[in-house]
Amino acid sequence: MSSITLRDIRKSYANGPRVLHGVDLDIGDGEFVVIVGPSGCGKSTLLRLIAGLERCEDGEIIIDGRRANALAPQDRNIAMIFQNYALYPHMSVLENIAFGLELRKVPRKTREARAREVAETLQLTPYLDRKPGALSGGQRQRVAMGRAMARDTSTFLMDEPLSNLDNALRNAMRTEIKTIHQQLGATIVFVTHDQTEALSLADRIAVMKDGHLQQFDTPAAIYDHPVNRFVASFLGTPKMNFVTSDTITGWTGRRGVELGLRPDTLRLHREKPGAASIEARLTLTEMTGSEVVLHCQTQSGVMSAIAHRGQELPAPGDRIWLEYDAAAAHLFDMQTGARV
Amino acid sequence: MSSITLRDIRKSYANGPRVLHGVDLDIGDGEFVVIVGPSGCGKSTLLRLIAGLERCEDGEIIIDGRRANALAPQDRNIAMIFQNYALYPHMSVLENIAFGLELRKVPRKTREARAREVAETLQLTPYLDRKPGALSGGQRQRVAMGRAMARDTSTFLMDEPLSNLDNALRNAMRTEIKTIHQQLGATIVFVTHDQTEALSLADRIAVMKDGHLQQFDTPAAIYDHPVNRFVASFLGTPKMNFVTSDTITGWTGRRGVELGLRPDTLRLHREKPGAASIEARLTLTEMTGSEVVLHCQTQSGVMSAIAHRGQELPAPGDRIWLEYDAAAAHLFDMQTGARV
Amino acid sequence: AEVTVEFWHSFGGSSGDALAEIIANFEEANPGITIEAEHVGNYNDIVARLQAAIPAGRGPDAVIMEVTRYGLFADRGVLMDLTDYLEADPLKDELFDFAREVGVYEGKNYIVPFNSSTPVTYVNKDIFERAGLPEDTPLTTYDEILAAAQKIQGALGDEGIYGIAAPGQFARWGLIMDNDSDLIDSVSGEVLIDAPNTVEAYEWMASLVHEHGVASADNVTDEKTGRDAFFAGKVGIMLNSTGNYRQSKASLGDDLIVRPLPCNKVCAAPIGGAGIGILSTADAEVQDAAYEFISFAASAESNAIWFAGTGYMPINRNTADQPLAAETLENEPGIRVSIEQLDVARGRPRPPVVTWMRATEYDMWQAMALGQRDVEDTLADFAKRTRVEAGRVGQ
Amino acid sequence: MTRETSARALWLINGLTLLAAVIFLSPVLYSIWMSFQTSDAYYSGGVDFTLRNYDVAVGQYNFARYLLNSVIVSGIVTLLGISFATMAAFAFARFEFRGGNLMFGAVVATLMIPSHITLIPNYLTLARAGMLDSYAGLILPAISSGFAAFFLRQYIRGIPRALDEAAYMDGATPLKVLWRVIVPISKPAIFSMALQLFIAEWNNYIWPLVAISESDLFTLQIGLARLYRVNPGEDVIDWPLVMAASTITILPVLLGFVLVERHLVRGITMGAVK
Amino acid sequence: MLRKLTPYLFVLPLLGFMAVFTYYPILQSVNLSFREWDFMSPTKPWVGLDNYRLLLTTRDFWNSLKVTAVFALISVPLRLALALAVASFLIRETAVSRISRGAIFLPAVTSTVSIAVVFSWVFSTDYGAINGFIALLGFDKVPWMQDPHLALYVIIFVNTWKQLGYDVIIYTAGLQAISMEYYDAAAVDGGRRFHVFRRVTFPLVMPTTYFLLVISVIDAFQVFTIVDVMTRGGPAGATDMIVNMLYRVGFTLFDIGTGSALAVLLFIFLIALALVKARVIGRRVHYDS
Ligand SMILES: Nc1ncnc2c1ncn2[C@@H]1O[C@H](COP(=O)(O)OP(=O)(O)OP(=O)(O)O)[C@@H](O)[C@H]1O
Ligand SMILES: Nc1ncnc2c1ncn2[C@@H]1O[C@H](COP(=O)(O)OP(=O)(O)OP(=O)(O)O)[C@@H](O)[C@H]1O
Ligand SMILES: [Mg+2]
Ligand SMILES: [Mg+2]
Repeated sequence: MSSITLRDIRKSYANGPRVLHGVDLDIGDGEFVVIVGPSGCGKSTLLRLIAGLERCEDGEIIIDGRRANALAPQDRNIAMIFQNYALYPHMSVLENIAFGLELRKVPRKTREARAREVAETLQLTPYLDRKPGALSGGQRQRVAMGRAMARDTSTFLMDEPLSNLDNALRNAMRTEIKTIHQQLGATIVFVTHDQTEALSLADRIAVMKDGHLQQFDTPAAIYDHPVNRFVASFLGTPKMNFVTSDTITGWTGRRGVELGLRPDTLRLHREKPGAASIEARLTLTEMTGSEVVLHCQTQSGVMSAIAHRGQELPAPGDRIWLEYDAAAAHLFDMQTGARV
Repeated sequence: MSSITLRDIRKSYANGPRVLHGVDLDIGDGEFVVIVGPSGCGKSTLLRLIAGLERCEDGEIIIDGRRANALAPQDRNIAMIFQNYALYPHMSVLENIAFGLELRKVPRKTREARAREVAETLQLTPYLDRKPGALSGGQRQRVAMGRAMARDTSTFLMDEPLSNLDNALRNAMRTEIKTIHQQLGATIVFVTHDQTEALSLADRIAVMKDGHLQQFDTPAAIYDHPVNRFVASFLGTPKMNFVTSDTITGWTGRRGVELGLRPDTLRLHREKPGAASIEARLTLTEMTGSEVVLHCQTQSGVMSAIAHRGQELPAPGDRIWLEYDAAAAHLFDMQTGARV
Repeated sequence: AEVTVEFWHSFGGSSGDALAEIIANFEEANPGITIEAEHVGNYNDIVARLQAAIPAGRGPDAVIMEVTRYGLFADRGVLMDLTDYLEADPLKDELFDFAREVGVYEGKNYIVPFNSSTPVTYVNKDIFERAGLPEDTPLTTYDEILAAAQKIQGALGDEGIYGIAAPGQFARWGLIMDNDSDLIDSVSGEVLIDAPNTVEAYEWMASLVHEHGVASADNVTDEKTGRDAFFAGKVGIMLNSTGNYRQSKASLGDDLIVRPLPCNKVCAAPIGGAGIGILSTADAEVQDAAYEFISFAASAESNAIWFAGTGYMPINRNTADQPLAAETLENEPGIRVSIEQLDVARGRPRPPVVTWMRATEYDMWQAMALGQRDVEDTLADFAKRTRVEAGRVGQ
Repeated sequence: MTRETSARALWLINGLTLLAAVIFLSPVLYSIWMSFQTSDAYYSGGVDFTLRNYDVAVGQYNFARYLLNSVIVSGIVTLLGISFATMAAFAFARFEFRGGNLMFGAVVATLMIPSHITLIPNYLTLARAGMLDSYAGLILPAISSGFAAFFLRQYIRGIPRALDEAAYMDGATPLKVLWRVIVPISKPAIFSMALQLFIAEWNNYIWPLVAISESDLFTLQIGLARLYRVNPGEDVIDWPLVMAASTITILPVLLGFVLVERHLVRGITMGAVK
Repeated sequence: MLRKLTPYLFVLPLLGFMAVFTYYPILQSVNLSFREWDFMSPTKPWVGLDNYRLLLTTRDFWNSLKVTAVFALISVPLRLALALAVASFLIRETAVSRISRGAIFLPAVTSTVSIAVVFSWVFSTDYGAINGFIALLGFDKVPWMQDPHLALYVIIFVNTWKQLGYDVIIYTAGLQAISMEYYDAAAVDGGRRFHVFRRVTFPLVMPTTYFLLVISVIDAFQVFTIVDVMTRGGPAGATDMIVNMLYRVGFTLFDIGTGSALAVLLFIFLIALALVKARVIGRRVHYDS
């Protein structure tokens, strides 16, 4: 049983400006919540507040229904995985994993048995006697995970645990975390600034910017109905294209708005099509496997589109038309950026 | 003018096993070559050999038509960007960028002007007076780039320059590097273990494994005609699925081979289709934006497929069929892994 | 011709000033000679400097050497024999007997005394009065001294006042001589450390500290503390060098009384201080000049300046006639005591082993005075080792 | 770690800490206090303030000159010592060369040598070279510090090699790499070693005693020792004067420390930027 | 080829000076240790191992070896433990911490002679500040420097007091270099203060400890001035450190041969110690993060 509720959390560091400006968050038991946002937006701070490593000057932190503002980290029974793992370099993998239990005075036998068990599920058994220095990045990551899992808790905070891994490992670990979440039924708060990670892992995503919570919803909802331009642009690769309605010749819809067009919704034409479209000049193509990303210059700025490799592709410099579906476009207020 | 030719390069470190086993590589003037391969395969070693930071015990390094084996790094006129940037922590951004010119006795005025110019293109002007310690990862990366660009050279070696960046920055920097390459007409040798990077950047890709060069060809050729199972599996996200021909019911083609099926070529069916297909049980879905990655369990092991979000998707646990095009499958020898 | 004499000495402070004055007078009187004087440090520092300098041939031309420790240097031919100079010098007859004797090693003269001192008995009159002791309480025998010390201790011990300061090495030697013995026989060179009278003397001295508790153990491990305590009015009796007279006077004023050393069995006192020797490596011309200076420094005029300016004793019979010295004697009755004592003063033995013996004696004394080792055993052992060592360095 | 301590407790802790510091320092403070007493007051236990001791130390004993000498000698020893040590440390840390390990071992071995062993041979050497009684004679034997070389080598090994390599790629020679890259990054370590060299030389006693006879070349320690090391049993020590001289020897070093403390503490183990 | 020569050029100044001013004197010492010499005689007769034999049979030698060993065994751990404790306490960069660190550092730069003199008074039995305080509390005076069992501890105390500041500075730097993340991780995992110190701080600051260990052991074998001033090796040899004996034998007794032999033995002993230490501790302290 572990739910976390944040009420109007405000936080500034000593002699610093305010970092969090009243954040509200309701995290249910067993939920996988991912916090995303650009660097410096306050993600780690939020996590550290939940962990008890920082204190907030305002607002309430409620863990399992009890106000936890004054609880020391030791007393919150939360496990945390740090951005750089914070593995103890002088302890073996086994000791690292068992250390949390050692600190809680679990007898040696019991804690080692538990650590071995955890190591087994993480396929770390062959490395139990090694020091972290002798592990690869992915192995270290798993040790960090193991350290959290060994703890007898069902609340996990993870601060960009995958950010130091290469792509392949990152994908593998993602699957692993998801599996663990389902197996343990744990509540997980996961910080990342990688949107692919966020989308693929989260039950709900909290998008932050400059210490403000922008949107807190399911991945699909956030991807399909971003509440503002920032959220829209933050999620999705390649990034959503934004076009001011006024620059589109033949635009008939609402005026004074920005259209958000996801690259994969654009269709490429060598000739001006009948449907609504934007004229562009191809500047660069980027192959990414089965698809090709087209970078184009248009009247409304740089836009990107996606084409399949099967297609016959234009060459850089060619004039093309990008057909879009005005109904599927996201519309944002030019001034406020809010969805209209 | 800068071409680089490697002839039968062999290299071992002191008291270590052989790291490179006779590598041949012909890099033309102005070409963008990306070296990929798993960790420890010798990518960095190869780069360092070209740079002159290591000496090979066998083979020839020819730069601009001249044998360069015995030249000191200072004398090769090559710029290099290091994996961790290797920015001088005690120098400001401006000094870092100008340092190469300073060492070559360029007068202060000239070199600062040049450094400012480079900083401008990299949008580093606001940070010129900062020390690297006060920069974000992406900014550091650009400084490292600037340091190389300021140098009056047209050969650049880059050792995983993007590996420490978050996704968004990585994408941005990718475009930037590509643009620079085109503007300067520079010869670039770029090491990465990220295949997306390799595909989108390279004129030609060199795929390495365990100190052997596997394939050296254009991205399209490598993606579409990998010479072996290793190359095939290394490029493409999600990874290519491999299925042993013998486990496929109704397989009519050549026997004793493995089929390589790229996830995006598989089509999803709720009912067994008429065409060739593999029966599977959906275990996990991962949303990645406009697409969904489906992880399935089949008779031939775990496979992944891609579906669009628009589609109505099965739920985990559902039985599905993955239709494939036998003609488009890559076939590899079961023993040697070579393409057949 | 111009001659420069390089001269190492050990005097700073007011002594240094007096020496400088003598040198200036000398140079004025001898225009061709320059004395390049250098204050090296204490006697030990001079030895360390010499030790490094001699093999390098960089020694000075003249050097101050402590009176018990020049023997080795004489023995090894580092110091030149000054007998002929002295024989030809009227100074010879002006010097007190003790002063002449001090510079003789194995029948030859190696140094000419410059600064001499001898231990005397210092008494704090105020403490005596408060303890109910008359000013002229007899302090001639060991028993009398102990009795006085005990009286003081009994009366004023609660105030942190001690009866007596534990004797320093110089005074110990004097007390042994007063008991009609010595550490090494000055004539025969025989080791007397375990002689019955020596043992008796040590037993008495040690008992002051560990048996009777009339002297502070601090003084045993650090001789300075006894002196500082006396200056501070915390000690009734102190046996110490005349060199402490000025500070004692300054600290205690009229409460200071100076008495001769005790005469337990005989009256005797050791001569301390140092003399100036000439290095045999110096050029003949320089040696001549150096001797000129030595002679000048020991003359009545110079000695008067020295005597008046420092706490050291006159070495020249005519010194007292000098106006400056006469005036000092007039004003400082305490000094007269020590001068009168010179009649019984004599030099101490100075064979090479003395250096070793003196260095080791501290340790032995500590062990005995602090009651850690039996006196007789200690001295027997000490004597044995000294004999061995004498055999080693004597060859 | 208590993450929050009440303001009052903090005051209390700070107060107690400072009190402890004062008690810790009391012997030094007492000696400074004493240096302002007349010697009569000192012996009689009274209080009588005077600046005479400083006057005497500086006037009669030329302590100003000794101070200058000490600063010059310790300064040059530190400068040369740290330079040579840094150069050697760089070579030991970054180059593989024949005999390198052996030489490093030989350097480390010198850490254990008491200075008394080298005294006489060094005196002979310098006498032969005619360098006694000169600044050179004071400086030369003191400038090879095995310890600094050892420590700096360990430190430099912790600096990513990629920084050197980047500089080589930028066209630097080894000397340039050392001077423009390694030295600036090693500043805290170099500072702490320099401080140690400086202190050691500042307190050096036996060598200057032996090597210098020219009183114009005396260092502070020799000057101080001449006040303190008087002939036992014969001369009386003027303690307040000694303490005044001793205070003079402390002050400049203390001043120097205050200036560099930040650098020292800011991380003798500070690494380079990733 | 200049490239090959480079490292040699870099080590040349250091090794050149060492050769002249350190190695050559050591060779000299080794040579002299087989001879008899009083530094004045023109001849230095060869006496073989006599000097060593003499040394090994004197009580003084074994005594000073023992004294030095006891000194090292007590003072080294004491210095390190105290310094670590103080550095941990003053770890934060507040004004009070900085002032206190500065205060603690002051003795390190103060002339050893004046420190020794001041402490001679402080520990004086009858006139000393400490006994004054003890007497005030109504206890008996303690004969600090007269009791052979106490004198060495007094020397250890004074030496520790003098050296502590340097150790604290180095430890402070070492502690500050430990990433806060480890403490955060331990806090979340439920660590109580002491446990975390023992299991996290202490091991992580081990490289610094090792460094200080090397320094303080070297120091312990070279302590001279404090002993020379405060006790001159007494009482009854209780504080007679090896270097004090070396000074006595070589510089006041003029026995250069025996003095050199003593120096050579000390040197061999220290090198052996260093090797053992490197073996035992060296491999345990290096982590790559
Ligand atoms: N200890 C601190 N003292 C002062 N300011 C801090 C401290 N830690 C963080 N900040 C500031 O607070 C803001 C939020 O920091 P935080 O670490 O929460 O960002 P983040 O979202 O985790 O960023 P990143 O993605 O780079 O990790 C930043 O502006 C940062 O500079
Ligand atoms: N200095 C060295 N001494 C000994 N072995 C080394 C050294 N540098 C690298 N190696 C070894 O050489 C092999 C190739 O290393 P290299 O750094 O070239 O790999 P890489 O392909 O760049 O790997 P990564 O992607 O992890 O950077 C590895 O097995 C490595 O352990
Ligand atoms: Mg963060
Ligand atoms: Mg690499």
